[in-house]
Amino acid sequence: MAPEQKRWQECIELKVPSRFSYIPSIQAFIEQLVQQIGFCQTRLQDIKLITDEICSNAIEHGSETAASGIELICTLDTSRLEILVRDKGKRGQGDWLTGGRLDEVTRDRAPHHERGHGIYIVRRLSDYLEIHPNSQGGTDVRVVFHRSPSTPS
Amino acid sequence: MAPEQKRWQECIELKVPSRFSYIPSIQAFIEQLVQQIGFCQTRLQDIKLITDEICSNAIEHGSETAASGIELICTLDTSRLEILVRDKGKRGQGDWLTGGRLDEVTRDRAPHHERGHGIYIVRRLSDYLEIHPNSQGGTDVRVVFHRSPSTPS
Amino acid sequence: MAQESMTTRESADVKIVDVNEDLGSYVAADLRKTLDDLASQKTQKIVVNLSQIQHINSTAIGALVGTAKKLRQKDGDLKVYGLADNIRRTFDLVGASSVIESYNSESSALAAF
Amino acid sequence: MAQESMTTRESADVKIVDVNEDLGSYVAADLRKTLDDLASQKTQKIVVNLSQIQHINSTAIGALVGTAKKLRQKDGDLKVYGLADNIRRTFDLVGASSVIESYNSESSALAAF
Ligand SMILES: Nc1ncnc2c1ncn2[C@@H]1O[C@H](COP(=O)(O)OP(=O)(O)O)[C@@H](O)[C@H]1O
Ligand SMILES: Nc1ncnc2c1ncn2[C@@H]1O[C@H](COP(=O)(O)OP(=O)(O)O)[C@@H](O)[C@H]1O
Repeated sequence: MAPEQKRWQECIELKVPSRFSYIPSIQAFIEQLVQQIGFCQTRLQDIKLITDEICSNAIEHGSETAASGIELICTLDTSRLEILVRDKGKRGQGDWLTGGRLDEVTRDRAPHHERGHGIYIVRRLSDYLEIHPNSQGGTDVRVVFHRSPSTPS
Repeated sequence: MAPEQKRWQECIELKVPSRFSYIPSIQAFIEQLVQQIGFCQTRLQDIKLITDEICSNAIEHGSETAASGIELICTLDTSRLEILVRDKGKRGQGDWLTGGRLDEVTRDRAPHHERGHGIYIVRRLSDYLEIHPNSQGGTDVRVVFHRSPSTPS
Repeated sequence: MAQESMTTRESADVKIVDVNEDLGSYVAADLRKTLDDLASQKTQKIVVNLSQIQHINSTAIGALVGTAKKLRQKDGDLKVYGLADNIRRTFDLVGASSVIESYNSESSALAAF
Repeated sequence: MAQESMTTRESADVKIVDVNEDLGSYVAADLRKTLDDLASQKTQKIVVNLSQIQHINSTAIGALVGTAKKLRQKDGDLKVYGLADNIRRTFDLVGASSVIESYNSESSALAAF
Protein backbone atom coordinates (compact mmCIF):
# COMPACT_ATOMS: atom_id res chain seq x y z
CA MET A 1 0.00 0.00 0.00
CA ALA A 2 2.70 2.49 1.00
CA PRO A 3 4.56 3.92 -1.99
CA GLU A 4 7.97 2.76 -0.78
CA GLN A 5 6.92 -0.89 -0.91
CA LYS A 6 8.27 -2.43 -4.09
CA ARG A 7 6.26 -5.61 -3.74
CA TRP A 8 3.36 -6.60 -1.56
CA GLN A 9 4.43 -7.75 1.86
CA GLU A 10 2.61 -7.71 5.18
CA CYS A 11 3.68 -8.29 8.71
CA ILE A 12 1.84 -9.66 11.73
CA GLU A 13 3.24 -9.55 15.26
CA LEU A 14 2.24 -11.60 18.26
CA LYS A 15 3.68 -11.36 21.78
CA VAL A 16 2.73 -13.79 24.52
CA PRO A 17 4.12 -14.66 27.94
CA SER A 18 6.49 -17.66 27.93
CA ARG A 19 3.91 -20.31 28.73
CA PHE A 20 3.04 -23.44 26.82
CA SER A 21 -0.63 -22.70 27.39
CA TYR A 22 -0.54 -19.88 24.83
CA ILE A 23 0.71 -22.11 22.02
CA PRO A 24 -2.75 -23.42 21.05
CA SER A 25 -3.95 -19.82 20.61
CA ILE A 26 -0.95 -19.00 18.43
CA GLN A 27 -1.60 -22.14 16.42
CA ALA A 28 -5.26 -21.21 15.97
CA PHE A 29 -4.21 -17.80 14.64
CA ILE A 30 -1.66 -19.29 12.24
CA GLU A 31 -4.08 -22.00 11.13
CA GLN A 32 -6.73 -19.49 10.11
CA LEU A 33 -4.15 -17.32 8.37
CA VAL A 34 -2.57 -20.19 6.48
CA GLN A 35 -5.95 -21.53 5.43
CA GLN A 36 -6.93 -18.15 4.01
CA ILE A 37 -3.77 -17.75 1.98
CA GLY A 38 -4.35 -21.13 0.45
CA PHE A 39 -1.86 -23.68 1.72
CA CYS A 40 -3.05 -27.29 1.46
CA GLN A 41 -4.14 -29.31 4.50
CA THR A 42 -0.88 -31.26 4.88
CA ARG A 43 1.14 -28.11 4.72
CA LEU A 44 -1.20 -26.53 7.25
CA GLN A 45 -0.57 -29.39 9.68
CA ASP A 46 3.18 -29.08 9.14
CA ILE A 47 3.10 -25.35 9.83
CA LYS A 48 1.08 -25.90 13.02
CA LEU A 49 3.54 -28.51 14.23
CA ILE A 50 6.56 -26.37 13.42
CA THR A 51 4.99 -23.42 15.22
CA ASP A 52 4.49 -25.65 18.25
CA GLU A 53 8.10 -26.91 18.18
CA ILE A 54 9.72 -23.51 17.76
CA CYS A 55 7.51 -21.78 20.34
CA SER A 56 8.00 -24.67 22.78
CA ASN A 57 11.76 -24.31 22.45
CA ALA A 58 11.63 -20.53 22.87
CA ILE A 59 9.60 -21.01 26.05
CA GLU A 60 11.57 -23.93 27.47
CA HIS A 61 15.10 -23.12 26.40
CA GLY A 62 14.91 -19.39 25.65
CA SER A 63 12.96 -17.86 28.55
CA GLU A 64 13.98 -17.19 32.14
CA THR A 65 10.40 -16.87 33.42
CA ALA A 66 6.88 -16.65 32.03
CA ALA A 67 7.27 -12.87 32.09
CA SER A 68 10.19 -13.04 29.63
CA GLY A 69 7.76 -13.53 26.78
CA ILE A 70 8.21 -14.70 23.24
CA GLU A 71 7.50 -12.89 20.03
CA LEU A 72 6.24 -14.24 16.74
CA ILE A 73 6.52 -12.25 13.54
CA CYS A 74 4.77 -13.58 10.44
CA THR A 75 5.65 -12.05 7.11
CA LEU A 76 3.41 -12.76 4.18
CA ASP A 77 4.11 -11.98 0.59
CA THR A 78 2.87 -13.27 -2.72
CA SER A 79 5.22 -16.23 -2.75
CA ARG A 80 5.84 -17.23 0.84
CA LEU A 81 5.03 -17.20 4.53
CA GLU A 82 7.88 -16.53 6.93
CA ILE A 83 7.59 -17.12 10.66
CA LEU A 84 10.18 -15.70 13.02
CA VAL A 85 10.12 -16.67 16.68
CA ARG A 86 12.19 -14.52 19.01
CA ASP A 87 13.08 -15.21 22.62
CA LYS A 88 15.16 -13.32 25.18
CA GLY A 89 17.40 -16.21 26.15
CA LYS A 90 17.99 -18.17 29.32
CA ARG A 91 21.19 -18.18 31.30
CA GLY A 92 23.24 -21.32 30.78
CA GLN A 93 21.74 -21.90 27.37
CA GLY A 94 23.34 -18.88 25.77
CA ASP A 95 25.90 -20.89 23.86
CA TRP A 96 23.58 -23.36 22.25
CA LEU A 97 24.09 -21.91 18.80
CA THR A 98 27.83 -21.62 18.97
CA GLY A 99 30.28 -24.46 19.38
CA GLY A 100 28.30 -26.60 17.03
CA ARG A 101 25.42 -27.20 19.47
CA LEU A 102 23.06 -27.43 16.53
CA ASP A 103 25.31 -29.93 14.75
CA GLU A 104 25.59 -31.87 17.97
CA VAL A 105 21.81 -31.95 18.41
CA THR A 106 21.40 -33.08 14.83
CA ARG A 107 24.15 -35.70 15.05
CA ASP A 108 22.93 -37.15 18.34
CA ARG A 109 19.32 -37.46 17.33
CA ALA A 110 18.00 -41.02 17.35
CA PRO A 111 14.44 -42.37 17.16
CA HIS A 112 14.74 -43.99 20.59
CA HIS A 113 15.85 -40.78 22.31
CA GLU A 114 13.31 -38.88 24.31
CA ARG A 115 14.48 -35.45 23.27
CA GLY A 116 16.05 -33.57 20.41
CA HIS A 117 13.41 -34.20 17.74
CA GLY A 118 12.07 -30.64 17.63
CA ILE A 119 14.70 -28.93 15.50
CA TYR A 120 14.84 -32.00 13.28
CA ILE A 121 11.09 -31.74 12.62
CA VAL A 122 11.40 -28.04 11.89
CA ARG A 123 14.24 -28.57 9.45
CA ARG A 124 12.53 -31.43 7.67
CA LEU A 125 9.12 -29.85 7.29
CA SER A 126 10.05 -26.25 6.43
CA ASP A 127 11.45 -24.97 3.15
CA TYR A 128 14.12 -22.94 4.88
CA LEU A 129 15.43 -22.66 8.43
CA GLU A 130 17.77 -20.05 9.86
CA ILE A 131 18.84 -19.71 13.50
CA HIS A 132 20.58 -16.63 14.87
CA PRO A 133 21.44 -15.14 18.24
CA ASN A 134 19.57 -11.84 18.61
CA SER A 135 20.42 -8.52 20.23
CA GLN A 136 18.31 -9.34 23.28
CA GLY A 137 20.58 -12.21 24.27
CA GLY A 138 18.18 -14.79 22.94
CA THR A 139 17.52 -16.66 19.76
CA ASP A 140 15.75 -15.86 16.49
CA VAL A 141 14.43 -18.89 14.68
CA ARG A 142 13.18 -18.13 11.19
CA VAL A 143 11.33 -20.57 8.97
CA VAL A 144 10.00 -20.08 5.47
CA PHE A 145 7.22 -21.85 3.62
CA HIS A 146 6.84 -21.34 -0.10
CA ARG A 147 3.30 -21.01 -1.26
CA SER A 148 3.73 -23.63 -3.96
CA PRO A 149 6.49 -25.93 -2.77
CA SER A 150 6.66 -27.72 -6.11
CA THR A 151 7.39 -24.55 -8.05
CA PRO A 152 9.18 -22.09 -5.78
CA SER A 153 9.55 -18.80 -7.63
CA MET B 1 5.86 -14.00 38.12
CA ALA B 2 7.97 -10.86 38.41
CA PRO B 3 8.33 -9.67 42.02
CA GLU B 4 6.73 -6.29 41.34
CA GLN B 5 3.49 -7.92 40.29
CA LYS B 6 1.06 -7.79 43.16
CA ARG B 7 -1.41 -10.15 41.58
CA TRP B 8 -1.29 -12.44 38.61
CA GLN B 9 -1.82 -10.66 35.34
CA GLU B 10 -0.66 -11.48 31.84
CA CYS B 11 -0.60 -9.56 28.63
CA ILE B 12 -0.84 -10.65 25.00
CA GLU B 13 -0.18 -8.34 22.08
CA LEU B 14 -1.23 -8.71 18.49
CA LYS B 15 -0.48 -6.34 15.61
CA VAL B 16 -1.96 -6.80 12.16
CA PRO B 17 -2.27 -4.65 9.06
CA SER B 18 -5.58 -2.78 8.78
CA ARG B 19 -7.43 -5.35 6.69
CA PHE B 20 -10.69 -7.11 7.41
CA SER B 21 -9.12 -10.36 6.23
CA TYR B 22 -7.05 -10.61 9.43
CA ILE B 23 -10.08 -10.48 11.72
CA PRO B 24 -10.87 -14.21 11.45
CA SER B 25 -7.30 -15.02 12.58
CA ILE B 26 -7.62 -12.66 15.54
CA GLN B 27 -10.96 -14.25 16.39
CA ALA B 28 -9.46 -17.73 16.22
CA PHE B 29 -6.72 -16.65 18.64
CA ILE B 30 -9.21 -15.09 21.06
CA GLU B 31 -11.57 -18.05 20.77
CA GLN B 32 -8.90 -20.53 21.80
CA LEU B 33 -7.74 -18.26 24.62
CA VAL B 34 -11.22 -17.66 25.96
CA GLN B 35 -12.08 -21.35 25.79
CA GLN B 36 -9.02 -22.22 27.82
CA ILE B 37 -9.71 -19.73 30.55
CA GLY B 38 -13.18 -21.14 30.91
CA PHE B 39 -15.81 -18.74 29.61
CA CYS B 40 -19.06 -20.41 28.56
CA GLN B 41 -20.06 -20.88 24.92
CA THR B 42 -22.48 -17.94 24.79
CA ARG B 43 -19.89 -15.64 26.28
CA LEU B 44 -17.34 -16.95 23.81
CA GLN B 45 -19.64 -16.06 20.90
CA ASP B 46 -20.20 -12.59 22.37
CA ILE B 47 -16.48 -11.99 22.74
CA LYS B 48 -15.86 -13.12 19.15
CA LEU B 49 -18.55 -10.76 17.87
CA ILE B 50 -17.29 -7.83 19.93
CA THR B 51 -13.74 -8.46 18.69
CA ASP B 52 -15.06 -8.39 15.14
CA GLU B 53 -16.99 -5.14 15.69
CA ILE B 54 -14.16 -3.27 17.40
CA CYS B 55 -11.49 -4.42 14.96
CA SER B 56 -13.77 -3.67 11.99
CA ASN B 57 -14.23 -0.13 13.29
CA ALA B 58 -10.51 0.34 13.91
CA ILE B 59 -9.83 -0.77 10.34
CA GLU B 60 -12.66 1.12 8.66
CA HIS B 61 -12.84 4.32 10.71
CA GLY B 62 -9.42 4.38 12.39
CA SER B 63 -6.90 3.53 9.67
CA GLU B 64 -5.62 5.57 6.73
CA THR B 65 -4.33 2.57 4.80
CA ALA B 66 -3.75 -1.14 5.33
CA ALA B 67 -0.21 -0.28 6.41
CA SER B 68 -1.52 1.80 9.33
CA GLY B 69 -2.16 -1.35 11.28
CA ILE B 70 -4.21 -2.05 14.37
CA GLU B 71 -3.09 -3.37 17.70
CA LEU B 72 -4.91 -5.67 20.10
CA ILE B 73 -3.81 -6.02 23.70
CA CYS B 74 -5.45 -8.71 25.81
CA THR B 75 -4.94 -8.60 29.55
CA LEU B 76 -5.86 -11.63 31.57
CA ASP B 77 -6.10 -11.85 35.29
CA THR B 78 -7.85 -14.12 37.72
CA SER B 79 -11.15 -12.28 37.49
CA ARG B 80 -11.38 -10.83 34.00
CA LEU B 81 -10.34 -10.56 30.40
CA GLU B 82 -9.70 -7.11 28.99
CA ILE B 83 -9.33 -6.42 25.29
CA LEU B 84 -7.93 -3.12 24.09
CA VAL B 85 -7.99 -2.29 20.39
CA ARG B 86 -5.81 0.61 19.30
CA ASP B 87 -5.78 2.34 15.96
CA LYS B 88 -3.80 5.28 14.56
CA GLY B 89 -6.77 7.30 13.39
CA LYS B 90 -8.02 8.48 10.02
CA ARG B 91 -8.17 12.06 8.90
CA GLY B 92 -11.67 13.49 8.98
CA GLN B 93 -12.75 11.07 11.67
CA GLY B 94 -10.56 12.53 14.35
CA ASP B 95 -13.43 14.17 16.16
CA TRP B 96 -15.69 11.18 16.44
CA LEU B 97 -15.19 10.92 20.18
CA THR B 98 -15.62 14.56 20.97
CA GLY B 99 -18.73 16.64 20.43
CA GLY B 100 -20.90 13.84 21.59
CA ARG B 101 -20.36 11.69 18.47
CA LEU B 102 -20.79 8.58 20.60
CA ASP B 103 -24.04 9.90 22.09
CA GLU B 104 -25.21 10.83 18.62
CA VAL B 105 -24.44 7.35 17.30
CA THR B 106 -26.26 5.81 20.22
CA ARG B 107 -29.25 8.15 19.94
CA ASP B 108 -29.60 7.71 16.18
CA ARG B 109 -29.44 3.95 16.19
CA ALA B 110 -32.56 2.24 14.88
CA PRO B 111 -33.20 -1.36 13.84
CA HIS B 112 -34.02 -0.33 10.27
CA HIS B 113 -30.77 1.60 9.82
CA GLU B 114 -27.99 -0.01 7.89
CA ARG B 115 -25.18 1.27 10.08
CA GLY B 116 -24.39 2.21 13.63
CA HIS B 117 -25.09 -1.13 15.33
CA GLY B 118 -21.47 -1.99 16.09
CA ILE B 119 -20.84 0.16 19.17
CA TYR B 120 -24.31 -0.72 20.43
CA ILE B 121 -23.49 -4.44 20.23
CA VAL B 122 -20.18 -3.87 22.00
CA ARG B 123 -21.83 -1.91 24.79
CA ARG B 124 -24.63 -4.39 25.27
CA LEU B 125 -22.53 -7.55 25.26
CA SER B 126 -19.50 -6.43 27.27
CA ASP B 127 -19.31 -5.86 31.02
CA TYR B 128 -17.50 -2.57 30.60
CA LEU B 129 -16.66 -0.29 27.67
CA GLU B 130 -14.30 2.66 27.59
CA ILE B 131 -13.35 4.75 24.55
CA HIS B 132 -10.44 7.18 24.52
CA PRO B 133 -8.38 9.10 22.01
CA ASN B 134 -4.79 7.86 22.13
CA SER B 135 -1.42 9.54 21.74
CA GLN B 136 -1.08 8.26 18.16
CA GLY B 137 -4.01 10.33 17.00
CA GLY B 138 -6.32 7.34 16.96
CA THR B 139 -8.71 5.60 19.25
CA ASP B 140 -8.36 3.12 22.11
CA VAL B 141 -11.42 0.96 22.65
CA ARG B 142 -11.26 -1.08 25.83
CA VAL B 143 -13.76 -3.77 26.79
CA VAL B 144 -13.83 -5.94 29.88
CA PHE B 145 -15.40 -9.34 30.47
CA HIS B 146 -15.71 -10.66 33.98
CA ARG B 147 -14.98 -14.32 34.32
CA SER B 148 -18.18 -14.98 36.22
CA PRO B 149 -20.63 -12.29 35.19
CA SER B 150 -23.13 -13.27 37.86
CA THR B 151 -20.66 -12.77 40.70
CA PRO B 152 -18.14 -10.12 39.66
CA SER B 153 -15.45 -9.86 42.32
CA MET C 1 -9.55 -18.86 -0.69
CA ALA C 2 -10.42 -22.42 -1.44
CA GLN C 3 -14.19 -21.96 -1.44
CA GLU C 4 -16.46 -19.17 -2.65
CA SER C 5 -17.81 -17.29 0.34
CA MET C 6 -21.25 -17.28 -1.29
CA THR C 7 -23.05 -18.56 -4.36
CA THR C 8 -26.30 -17.54 -6.04
CA ARG C 9 -28.98 -19.75 -7.56
CA GLU C 10 -32.62 -19.19 -8.44
CA SER C 11 -36.04 -20.65 -7.91
CA ALA C 12 -38.70 -19.19 -10.22
CA ASP C 13 -38.41 -15.39 -9.79
CA VAL C 14 -36.50 -15.59 -6.48
CA LYS C 15 -32.72 -15.36 -6.23
CA ILE C 16 -31.28 -17.51 -3.45
CA VAL C 17 -27.92 -16.57 -1.97
CA ASP C 18 -26.15 -19.38 -0.09
CA VAL C 19 -23.64 -17.96 2.38
CA ASN C 20 -20.77 -20.41 2.98
CA GLU C 21 -18.57 -18.44 5.36
CA ASP C 22 -19.17 -16.67 8.66
CA LEU C 23 -20.27 -13.10 8.01
CA GLY C 24 -17.54 -10.93 9.49
CA SER C 25 -16.62 -7.65 7.79
CA TYR C 26 -14.46 -9.37 5.18
CA VAL C 27 -17.22 -11.62 3.89
CA ALA C 28 -19.85 -8.93 4.53
CA ALA C 29 -18.22 -6.87 1.77
CA ASP C 30 -18.87 -9.79 -0.62
CA LEU C 31 -22.43 -10.05 0.64
CA ARG C 32 -23.06 -6.35 0.11
CA LYS C 33 -21.68 -6.57 -3.44
CA THR C 34 -23.68 -9.68 -4.27
CA LEU C 35 -26.89 -8.14 -2.94
CA ASP C 36 -26.26 -4.76 -4.61
CA ASP C 37 -25.66 -6.49 -7.96
CA LEU C 38 -28.88 -8.48 -7.65
CA ALA C 39 -30.96 -5.56 -6.39
CA SER C 40 -29.79 -3.24 -9.16
CA GLN C 41 -31.03 -5.72 -11.77
CA LYS C 42 -34.70 -6.43 -12.10
CA THR C 43 -34.65 -8.88 -9.18
CA GLN C 44 -37.40 -8.13 -6.66
CA LYS C 45 -37.16 -11.17 -4.42
CA ILE C 46 -34.10 -12.45 -2.60
CA VAL C 47 -33.74 -15.24 -0.06
CA VAL C 48 -30.50 -15.51 1.89
CA ASN C 49 -29.57 -18.94 3.22
CA LEU C 50 -27.69 -18.50 6.51
CA SER C 51 -27.92 -22.14 7.58
CA GLN C 52 -24.24 -22.88 6.87
CA ILE C 53 -22.84 -20.24 9.21
CA GLN C 54 -22.55 -19.53 12.92
CA HIS C 55 -21.63 -15.82 13.09
CA ILE C 56 -22.87 -12.56 11.68
CA ASN C 57 -21.71 -9.04 12.46
CA SER C 58 -23.42 -5.67 12.28
CA THR C 59 -22.02 -4.82 8.84
CA ALA C 60 -23.55 -7.94 7.34
CA ILE C 61 -26.86 -7.34 9.08
CA GLY C 62 -26.76 -3.78 7.70
CA ALA C 63 -26.35 -5.14 4.17
CA LEU C 64 -29.39 -7.39 4.64
CA VAL C 65 -31.50 -4.59 6.12
CA GLY C 66 -30.45 -2.13 3.40
CA THR C 67 -31.28 -4.56 0.61
CA ALA C 68 -34.63 -5.46 2.15
CA LYS C 69 -35.58 -1.78 2.21
CA LYS C 70 -34.44 -1.28 -1.38
CA LEU C 71 -36.44 -4.28 -2.62
CA ARG C 72 -39.55 -3.22 -0.73
CA GLN C 73 -39.47 0.04 -2.66
CA LYS C 74 -40.05 -2.01 -5.80
CA ASP C 75 -42.63 -4.25 -4.14
CA GLY C 76 -40.19 -7.06 -3.48
CA ASP C 77 -38.48 -8.23 -0.30
CA LEU C 78 -35.47 -10.00 1.19
CA LYS C 79 -36.01 -12.92 3.56
CA VAL C 80 -33.52 -15.08 5.43
CA TYR C 81 -33.64 -18.65 6.65
CA GLY C 82 -31.70 -21.14 8.76
CA LEU C 83 -30.54 -18.83 11.56
CA ALA C 84 -28.32 -20.59 14.10
CA ASP C 85 -29.09 -19.66 17.73
CA ASN C 86 -26.10 -17.38 17.87
CA ILE C 87 -27.12 -15.53 14.72
CA ARG C 88 -30.69 -15.19 15.98
CA ARG C 89 -29.31 -13.65 19.18
CA THR C 90 -27.42 -11.04 17.16
CA PHE C 91 -30.47 -10.31 15.00
CA ASP C 92 -32.58 -9.88 18.13
CA LEU C 93 -29.99 -7.70 19.82
CA VAL C 94 -29.83 -5.09 17.05
CA GLY C 95 -33.54 -5.35 16.32
CA ALA C 96 -33.13 -6.81 12.83
CA SER C 97 -35.61 -9.54 13.72
CA SER C 98 -38.35 -6.92 13.55
CA VAL C 99 -37.20 -5.65 10.15
CA ILE C 100 -36.28 -8.83 8.27
CA GLU C 101 -38.53 -11.87 8.04
CA SER C 102 -36.77 -15.09 8.94
CA TYR C 103 -37.82 -18.68 8.34
CA ASN C 104 -36.70 -22.13 9.36
CA SER C 105 -36.50 -23.58 5.88
CA GLU C 106 -35.99 -22.56 2.30
CA SER C 107 -39.42 -23.78 1.31
CA SER C 108 -41.17 -21.68 3.94
CA ALA C 109 -39.09 -18.63 3.00
CA LEU C 110 -40.02 -19.08 -0.67
CA ALA C 111 -43.67 -19.72 0.15
CA ALA C 112 -43.86 -16.47 2.11
CA PHE C 113 -43.51 -14.18 -0.93
CA MET D 1 -10.27 -26.15 31.33
CA ALA D 2 -13.67 -27.66 30.91
CA GLN D 3 -12.49 -31.18 30.13
CA GLU D 4 -9.66 -33.30 31.52
CA SER D 5 -6.90 -33.51 28.93
CA MET D 6 -6.61 -37.24 29.63
CA THR D 7 -8.20 -39.97 31.73
CA THR D 8 -6.98 -43.41 32.80
CA ARG D 9 -8.90 -46.67 32.97
CA GLU D 10 -7.86 -50.30 33.10
CA SER D 11 -8.48 -53.61 31.38
CA ALA D 12 -7.08 -56.59 33.33
CA ASP D 13 -3.43 -55.70 34.05
CA VAL D 14 -3.24 -52.99 31.37
CA LYS D 15 -3.67 -49.30 32.08
CA ILE D 16 -5.36 -47.44 29.24
CA VAL D 17 -4.79 -43.69 28.90
CA ASP D 18 -7.36 -41.84 26.78
CA VAL D 19 -5.93 -38.60 25.47
CA ASN D 20 -8.67 -36.01 24.90
CA GLU D 21 -6.69 -33.00 23.75
CA ASP D 22 -4.10 -32.42 21.04
CA LEU D 23 -0.64 -33.19 22.38
CA GLY D 24 1.25 -29.91 22.22
CA SER D 25 3.79 -29.06 24.92
CA TYR D 26 1.12 -27.99 27.39
CA VAL D 27 -0.81 -31.23 27.33
CA ALA D 28 2.43 -33.22 26.85
CA ALA D 29 3.42 -32.18 30.38
CA ASP D 30 0.21 -33.83 31.64
CA LEU D 31 0.96 -36.91 29.57
CA ARG D 32 4.48 -37.17 30.94
CA LYS D 33 3.17 -36.88 34.51
CA THR D 34 0.39 -39.42 33.96
CA LEU D 35 2.81 -41.92 32.39
CA ASP D 36 5.51 -41.33 35.03
CA ASP D 37 2.97 -41.92 37.81
CA LEU D 38 1.78 -45.14 36.22
CA ALA D 39 5.26 -46.42 35.37
CA SER D 40 6.60 -45.76 38.86
CA GLN D 41 3.87 -47.97 40.31
CA LYS D 42 3.81 -51.67 39.57
CA THR D 43 2.16 -51.13 36.18
CA GLN D 44 4.02 -52.94 33.39
CA LYS D 45 1.61 -52.49 30.53
CA ILE D 46 0.22 -49.23 29.19
CA VAL D 47 -1.92 -48.54 26.14
CA VAL D 48 -2.36 -44.94 24.99
CA ASN D 49 -5.50 -44.12 23.02
CA LEU D 50 -4.67 -41.37 20.52
CA SER D 51 -7.83 -41.77 18.47
CA GLN D 52 -9.43 -38.54 19.78
CA ILE D 53 -6.66 -36.23 18.66
CA GLN D 54 -5.15 -34.82 15.46
CA HIS D 55 -1.79 -33.43 16.56
CA ILE D 56 1.24 -34.59 18.49
CA ASN D 57 4.54 -32.81 19.00
CA SER D 58 8.05 -34.04 19.71
CA THR D 59 7.78 -33.56 23.47
CA ALA D 60 4.76 -35.84 23.65
CA ILE D 61 6.39 -38.43 21.42
CA GLY D 62 9.43 -38.25 23.72
CA ALA D 63 7.23 -39.01 26.72
CA LEU D 64 5.79 -42.06 24.95
CA VAL D 65 9.22 -43.31 23.86
CA GLY D 66 10.71 -42.76 27.32
CA THR D 67 7.91 -44.63 29.05
CA ALA D 68 8.07 -47.52 26.58
CA LYS D 69 11.79 -47.93 27.31
CA LYS D 70 11.19 -47.78 31.07
CA LEU D 71 8.44 -50.40 30.93
CA ARG D 72 10.50 -52.71 28.74
CA GLN D 73 13.14 -52.77 31.47
CA LYS D 74 10.56 -54.43 33.69
CA ASP D 75 9.31 -56.72 30.91
CA GLY D 76 6.33 -54.56 30.08
CA ASP D 77 5.62 -52.22 27.19
CA LEU D 78 3.70 -49.18 26.02
CA LYS D 79 1.58 -49.40 22.88
CA VAL D 80 -0.52 -46.80 21.11
CA TYR D 81 -3.63 -47.02 18.95
CA GLY D 82 -5.87 -44.91 16.77
CA LEU D 83 -3.26 -42.71 15.06
CA ALA D 84 -4.77 -40.13 12.72
CA ASP D 85 -2.87 -39.74 9.42
CA ASN D 86 -1.26 -36.56 10.62
CA ILE D 87 -0.04 -38.17 13.83
CA ARG D 88 1.30 -41.16 11.93
CA ARG D 89 3.23 -38.77 9.69
CA THR D 90 4.87 -37.19 12.74
CA PHE D 91 5.67 -40.62 14.25
CA ASP D 92 7.22 -41.69 10.95
CA LEU D 93 9.18 -38.48 10.58
CA VAL D 94 10.99 -38.75 13.91
CA GLY D 95 11.29 -42.52 13.67
CA ALA D 96 9.00 -43.27 16.61
CA SER D 97 7.09 -45.75 14.44
CA SER D 98 10.09 -48.08 14.68
CA VAL D 99 10.27 -47.75 18.47
CA ILE D 100 6.63 -47.82 19.55
CA GLU D 101 4.12 -50.41 18.39
CA SER D 102 0.92 -48.90 17.07
CA TYR D 103 -2.44 -50.53 16.39
CA ASN D 104 -5.71 -49.62 14.75
CA SER D 105 -7.94 -50.59 17.63
CA GLU D 106 -7.89 -50.95 21.37
CA SER D 107 -8.61 -54.66 21.16
CA SER D 108 -5.67 -55.32 18.87
CA ALA D 109 -3.38 -53.22 21.08
CA LEU D 110 -4.49 -55.17 24.16
CA ALA D 111 -4.19 -58.51 22.37
CA ALA D 112 -0.60 -57.74 21.40
CA PHE D 113 0.81 -57.95 24.94
N1 LIG E 1 15.13 -21.10 21.47
C1 LIG E 1 16.17 -21.79 21.96
N2 LIG E 1 17.05 -21.22 22.81
C2 LIG E 1 18.09 -21.91 23.31
N3 LIG E 1 18.33 -23.18 23.01
C3 LIG E 1 17.50 -23.82 22.18
C4 LIG E 1 16.38 -23.18 21.60
N4 LIG E 1 15.73 -24.05 20.81
C5 LIG E 1 16.42 -25.20 20.89
N5 LIG E 1 17.49 -25.08 21.70
C6 LIG E 1 18.51 -26.10 22.01
O1 LIG E 1 18.45 -27.11 21.03
C7 LIG E 1 18.22 -28.36 21.63
C8 LIG E 1 17.40 -29.23 20.73
O2 LIG E 1 16.08 -28.75 20.59
P1 LIG E 1 14.97 -29.74 20.07
O3 LIG E 1 15.46 -30.42 18.85
O4 LIG E 1 13.71 -28.97 19.93
O5 LIG E 1 14.82 -30.83 21.20
P2 LIG E 1 14.43 -30.69 22.75
O6 LIG E 1 13.73 -29.38 22.92
O7 LIG E 1 13.54 -31.85 22.95
O8 LIG E 1 15.71 -30.79 23.51
C9 LIG E 1 17.58 -28.05 22.97
O9 LIG E 1 17.78 -29.07 23.90
C10 LIG E 1 18.28 -26.77 23.34
O10 LIG E 1 19.54 -27.03 23.91
N1 LIG F 1 -12.04 3.20 15.88
C1 LIG F 1 -12.80 4.24 15.48
N2 LIG F 1 -12.24 5.40 15.06
C2 LIG F 1 -12.99 6.44 14.65
N3 LIG F 1 -14.32 6.42 14.62
C3 LIG F 1 -14.96 5.31 15.02
C4 LIG F 1 -14.25 4.17 15.48
N4 LIG F 1 -15.15 3.23 15.83
C5 LIG F 1 -16.36 3.76 15.61
N5 LIG F 1 -16.27 5.02 15.12
C6 LIG F 1 -17.38 5.94 14.79
O1 LIG F 1 -18.54 5.48 15.43
C7 LIG F 1 -19.57 5.28 14.47
C8 LIG F 1 -20.45 4.11 14.89
O2 LIG F 1 -19.75 2.89 14.83
P1 LIG F 1 -20.58 1.56 14.77
O3 LIG F 1 -21.63 1.61 15.83
O4 LIG F 1 -19.64 0.41 14.81
O5 LIG F 1 -21.33 1.60 13.37
P2 LIG F 1 -20.78 1.67 11.88
O6 LIG F 1 -19.35 1.23 11.91
O7 LIG F 1 -21.67 0.72 11.16
O8 LIG F 1 -20.94 3.08 11.46
C9 LIG F 1 -18.84 5.07 13.15
O9 LIG F 1 -19.63 5.40 12.05
C10 LIG F 1 -17.65 6.02 13.31
O10 LIG F 1 -18.03 7.35 13.01
